[in-house]
Amino acid sequence: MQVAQSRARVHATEVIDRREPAGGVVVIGLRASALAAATRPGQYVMAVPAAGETPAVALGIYEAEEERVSLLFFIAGKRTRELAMLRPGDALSLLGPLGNGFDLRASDRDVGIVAGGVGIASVLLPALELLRQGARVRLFYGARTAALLVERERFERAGCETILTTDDGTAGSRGFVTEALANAQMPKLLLACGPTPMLRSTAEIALRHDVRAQLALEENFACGVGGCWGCVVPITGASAQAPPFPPTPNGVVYARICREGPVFRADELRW
Amino acid sequence: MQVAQSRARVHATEVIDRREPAGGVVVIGLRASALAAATRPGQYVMAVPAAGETPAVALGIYEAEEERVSLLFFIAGKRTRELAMLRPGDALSLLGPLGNGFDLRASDRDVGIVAGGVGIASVLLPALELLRQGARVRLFYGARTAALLVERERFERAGCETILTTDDGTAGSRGFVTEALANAQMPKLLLACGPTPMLRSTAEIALRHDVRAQLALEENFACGVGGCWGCVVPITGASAQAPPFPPTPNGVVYARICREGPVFRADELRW
Amino acid sequence: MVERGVDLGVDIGGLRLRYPTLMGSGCYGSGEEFAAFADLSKVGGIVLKSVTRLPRSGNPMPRLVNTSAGLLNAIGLQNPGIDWYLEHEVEKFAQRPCKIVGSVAGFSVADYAYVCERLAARLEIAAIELNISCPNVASEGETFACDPRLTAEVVRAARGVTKKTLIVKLSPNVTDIAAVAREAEAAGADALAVINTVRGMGIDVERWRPRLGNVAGGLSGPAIRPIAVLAVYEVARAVAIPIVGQGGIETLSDALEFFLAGASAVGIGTANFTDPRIPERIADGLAEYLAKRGLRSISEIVGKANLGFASAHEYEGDAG
Amino acid sequence: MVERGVDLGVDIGGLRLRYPTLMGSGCYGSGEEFAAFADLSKVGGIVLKSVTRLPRSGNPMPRLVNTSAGLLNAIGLQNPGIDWYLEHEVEKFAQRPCKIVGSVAGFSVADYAYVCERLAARLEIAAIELNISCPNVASEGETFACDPRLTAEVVRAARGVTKKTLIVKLSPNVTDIAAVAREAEAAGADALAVINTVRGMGIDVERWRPRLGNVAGGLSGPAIRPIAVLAVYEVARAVAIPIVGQGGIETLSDALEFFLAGASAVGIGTANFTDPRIPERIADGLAEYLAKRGLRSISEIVGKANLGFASAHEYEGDAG
Ligand SMILES: Cc1cc2nc3c(=O)[nH]c(=O)nc-3n(C[C@H](O)[C@H](O)[C@H](O)COP(=O)(O)OP(=O)(O)OC[C@H]3O[C@@H](n4cnc5c(N)ncnc54)[C@H](O)[C@@H]3O)c2cc1C
Ligand SMILES: Cc1cc2nc3c(=O)[nH]c(=O)nc-3n(C[C@H](O)[C@H](O)[C@H](O)COP(=O)(O)OP(=O)(O)OC[C@H]3O[C@@H](n4cnc5c(N)ncnc54)[C@H](O)[C@@H]3O)c2cc1C
Ligand SMILES: Cc1cc2nc3c(=O)[nH]c(=O)nc-3n(C[C@H](O)[C@H](O)[C@H](O)COP(=O)(O)O)c2cc1C
Ligand SMILES: Cc1cc2nc3c(=O)[nH]c(=O)nc-3n(C[C@H](O)[C@H](O)[C@H](O)COP(=O)(O)O)c2cc1C
Ligand code: FES
Ligand code: FES
Repeated sequence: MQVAQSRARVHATEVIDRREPAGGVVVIGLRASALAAATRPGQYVMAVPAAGETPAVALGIYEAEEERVSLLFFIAGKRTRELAMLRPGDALSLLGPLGNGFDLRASDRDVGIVAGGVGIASVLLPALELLRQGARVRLFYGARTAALLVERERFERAGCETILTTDDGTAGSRGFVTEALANAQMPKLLLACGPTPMLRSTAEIALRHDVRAQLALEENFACGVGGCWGCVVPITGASAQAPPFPPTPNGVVYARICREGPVFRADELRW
Repeated sequence: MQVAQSRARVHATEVIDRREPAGGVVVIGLRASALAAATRPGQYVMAVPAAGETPAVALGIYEAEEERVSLLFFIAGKRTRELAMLRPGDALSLLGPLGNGFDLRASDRDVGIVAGGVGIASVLLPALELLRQGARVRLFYGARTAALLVERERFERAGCETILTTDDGTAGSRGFVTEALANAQMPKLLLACGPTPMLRSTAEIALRHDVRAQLALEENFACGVGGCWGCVVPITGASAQAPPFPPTPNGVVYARICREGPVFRADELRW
Repeated sequence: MVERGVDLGVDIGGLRLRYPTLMGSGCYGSGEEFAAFADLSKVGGIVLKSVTRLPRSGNPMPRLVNTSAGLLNAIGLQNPGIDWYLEHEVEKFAQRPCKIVGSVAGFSVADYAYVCERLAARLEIAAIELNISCPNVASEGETFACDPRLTAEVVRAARGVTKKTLIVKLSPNVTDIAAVAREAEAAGADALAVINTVRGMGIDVERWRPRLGNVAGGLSGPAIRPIAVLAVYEVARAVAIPIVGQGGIETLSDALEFFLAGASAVGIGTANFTDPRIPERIADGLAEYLAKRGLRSISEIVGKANLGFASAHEYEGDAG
Repeated sequence: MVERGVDLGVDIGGLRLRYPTLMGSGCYGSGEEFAAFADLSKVGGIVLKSVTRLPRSGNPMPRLVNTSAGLLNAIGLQNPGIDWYLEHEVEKFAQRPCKIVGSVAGFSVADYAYVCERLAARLEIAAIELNISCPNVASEGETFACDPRLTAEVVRAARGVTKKTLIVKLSPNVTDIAAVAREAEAAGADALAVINTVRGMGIDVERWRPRLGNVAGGLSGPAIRPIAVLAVYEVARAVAIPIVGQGGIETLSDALEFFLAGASAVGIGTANFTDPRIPERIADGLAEYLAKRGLRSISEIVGKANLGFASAHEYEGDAG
């Protein structure tokens, strides 16, 4: 999780494909070879709105291969609604790749990935990387309802084992994805991306089982590049990710999720 | 110009056709039979934006026949840009028909219509009505450049004589449309719609030649229905269109363009 | 009005409304203008355009400018004056299917008292709103609403001439709106309207001229909503009388922000220019919102976000 | 910088900028964060995040809320304190291809003077901006910027400890910003930054809670532009020192409104979150705008919309 952002820049991309895996969920493919080449698993981009009057939107990089990068997003408000209107041929400016991604090592042989809702967008690249290294990868994937378990086949085709949950029981087991995780044989490493309660509970399970865990946090960003200090989370001042700041008397520093993160070690968070 | 607005209401319409007679100019046809039936020449509608956060847009009623009403507009800013994105099948709410239109009589046998730019949108219906009554109708039509003289064939096909001008001389004579009017044999009645300088100069010519003139004024509206007093023009307190107000010591009253107008008699304006 | 088991009625300092919505002064004419597009039986009341002692032609055009998510206006209180108004206008209000609130503006304390007394005497008028955002001719033109002392004076004078519900409309263009609110309450206001427009200006960059005939104007619409919500929140903590919250309300969610901040009713102005059906939609939405949560009246949500500020030395917030 | 025969350089009370743009304090980190996305050699300068005497962790999360055409923030001045800042941060600023302006915040007059003196002593810092939108601990927490007297005191103290250009950043959350501006000028300010954010609040209507951890915050972005333009216009009529106009500038046309209202330079904050290329685009646009009109410098447009108000008793405008 400690990589410099030197390769980030503005990319002028073009939409080359678009699909809606479920109602309100959009995947757009972009011609962006330089971005694809620079991207590491767990990084994100800031997508520049066409119309102005709103900040850019943070989106995980879903796929990055050769000349193509894709973004997967849920239509949540004004800005994602605008992005959803893009069609092949349209231009889109992206800042990125941003943030420090997951810290993946060849020694990670048994990995669990926990994804909730739109968190799925940030975990395909680490899954592919781990599979390439020959690791066993289990995807614990939860959503509100079956239709929103988008892209599960994509992960299965790539070689992930999937453990599914839905809030309403329409697919997989009924309940929270972290319940499924708690009932499973523990992996040696956990990666997680999703809503904060899911991340907290993943962190708790990891700490209880003394398993390493890396969490990709989500917040409402403004700048997305570390300039505004609007997206912080307390971490131990001893963390290698601590920003250049004197820690408070109780040893804590507020780190920027966009800059020092978005991926943090569960045992270093003080939230 | 003295008709009550009793037939105005909210119309839920559907886009049935759309074309762009020139770059930045859009005509959308709408299924709106009740509106078509209620419309008189020179009236307008307030088009309700889909996205909120902006007032509705005032647009002249371009065509109104059987079940179809059409609007012709120039993309000028945020709201017209939004309207330009409408496609067949989309819904659009309209308030109307609003305002008091032109006062046309069977005795009007020789009529000049002066239109500048988007003013063309409000003069097709009066032209058709006058032609139906057997009048000679000359259209004095000016625009910045030839491409923006949209819909002239529509008027010619209907039986209007057209006298064209462009600022750059790319079609018709070079110069202002009111110069062409000044050089022509005077009609017995003038109707005009377009930018304020064009209207002022039309009024001047009419007064000089003692010709009756009815001007459709344009302003930035907010409510469009007479509720905010944001769109006024001074007229003589003696006008039948004077709002229910005591005139000022110099005999003037501010009338609402949206409500008492948008069509006023040139000799009653005190602007 | 009871809908879906929910009573949407509210009492604003003695003024009983069947729906918790008032159409903002100056935005809704006398109601007649909107009657064809909106169901007036589904709004609580209409605040009429402000009326003054003498007729006023208002400001030079242009009077309206669109801004980002907002509207600048400088109408300048165009109105026929109280005499003409009483003679020709007021009788029409008897037919409206909702409450009618008169709005009074003036340039001296005597003005306010005079117009207030004459207007309040009419049966058609259910309550009086004092629009105190006018400059006081007697004090170098300082605006009434911007000085707690002037506010108190004008409210006392109006209080002296009518027993009808007196709503005082506050301006956000002050350092401490809560201080002005306290003065208005102490001087006898029955309720407060929070907020009037925020002062602003637009410039035509081609012609190097102010875009409004009057140079400066008042900003309304969604742009000012966060300013208005905070003003309601702060005033609600300062006074005990009910508040009519307004400023940029366009959706159910917008209206809810105001109730939760401490408003007992909401004012809807500029949104009527976007779509006159908005007030009715908000009323329906409120009934549904309350019913879904098993709540039976508006009062159950009023002020419920009122947790107080986080820190003792509340940071002004405006400097991150 | 001379482009297309036009000199875009300006002098802000002794601070010479090659471009008339300053990146707003708190919005641009230390510049390094944006270096990969924006050409820093095409901005006039960067105003650093405000720094205080002691380190501050800032406000609880959430610190950011999007609103209609605006952004609410309540960062709470997170900063490492002046000691750490001088030791670890300031030396990096030497490498920036534009001017670096330090921003000082505090909770007492002594705080301001202390931080100002130490910061201004550093060569890397070209000028000092005083962020006076903090509550004064010594006077029941009243905000410095909201009281002309407190403003004067803090400016005098800062003036006493440095000869570098002193920019005083005014708050719009006051009844009379021109009065505060006059005091700041009299107390020795070289320039004024107009405006800081407007106080506002958002409420989560599902959870019945303020959306910001700090309850209230500062509103920025296009929503506040008309408020800021008027503030610049009024301050320009009240003082002779130059003004850095800011609040919602996102396009060339927005920036021009501020110059025409009386600003000699513009601040760009929130727009950088929309697209970091905006400052460069505005600079290019300015050169083209001036060249097209045969103008050779920014000074030829400054204050040119400054016609004064239309009427003697200027109607406050906020009540149509
Ligand atoms: C590092 C990172 C990576 C991300 N990656 C992805 C991704 O890959 N895909 C993806 O879909 N998303 C992703 N997100 C989230 C995404 O950035 C946000 O969903 C996006 O900002 C939504 O923008 P919007 O303008 O469309 O919605 P907004 O208007 O910002 O609304 C967002 C949420 O706020 C709520 N809200 C708005 N107004 C109110 C109110 N008045 N009261 C209460 N709640 C309100 C809305 O209901 C909605 O749930 C990521 C975020 C981060 C930080
Ligand atoms: C009765 C009536 C009938 C009408 N009929 C028609 C019709 O049939 N067809 C038609 O096309 N139009 C018509 N109009 C005009 C139409 O209503 C306006 O063009 C429309 O309001 C534009 O809305 P907008 O949001 O797209 O543009 P806006 O954003 O409102 O912009 C409109 C104009 O303002 C200018 N402007 C915006 N910001 C600034 C600034 N900062 N400085 C200087 N100038 C600025 C823009 O350049 C533009 O020219 C009619 C108007 C009236 C009153
Ligand atoms: C065009 C217009 C005219 C207004 N006229 C008045 C007025 O005469 N008296 C008054 O008290 N408020 C007046 N207002 C203020 C509104 O009543 C309301 O308080 C303000 O616009 C904020 O609410 P909104 O954002 O819902 O419009 C006017 C507002 C607008 C937009
Ligand atoms: C996230 C954020 C943080 C800010 N922090 C500071 C600050 O520390 N000091 C300061 O003087 N102003 C601060 N401001 C105010 C800006 O510098 C600027 O004056 C204001 O946002 C208006 O301009 P804008 O609309 O271009 O952003 C901050 C603004 C934002 C949005
Ligand atoms: S969003 Fe600005 S620092 Fe993270
Ligand atoms: S636009 Fe409101 S009265 Fe005409």
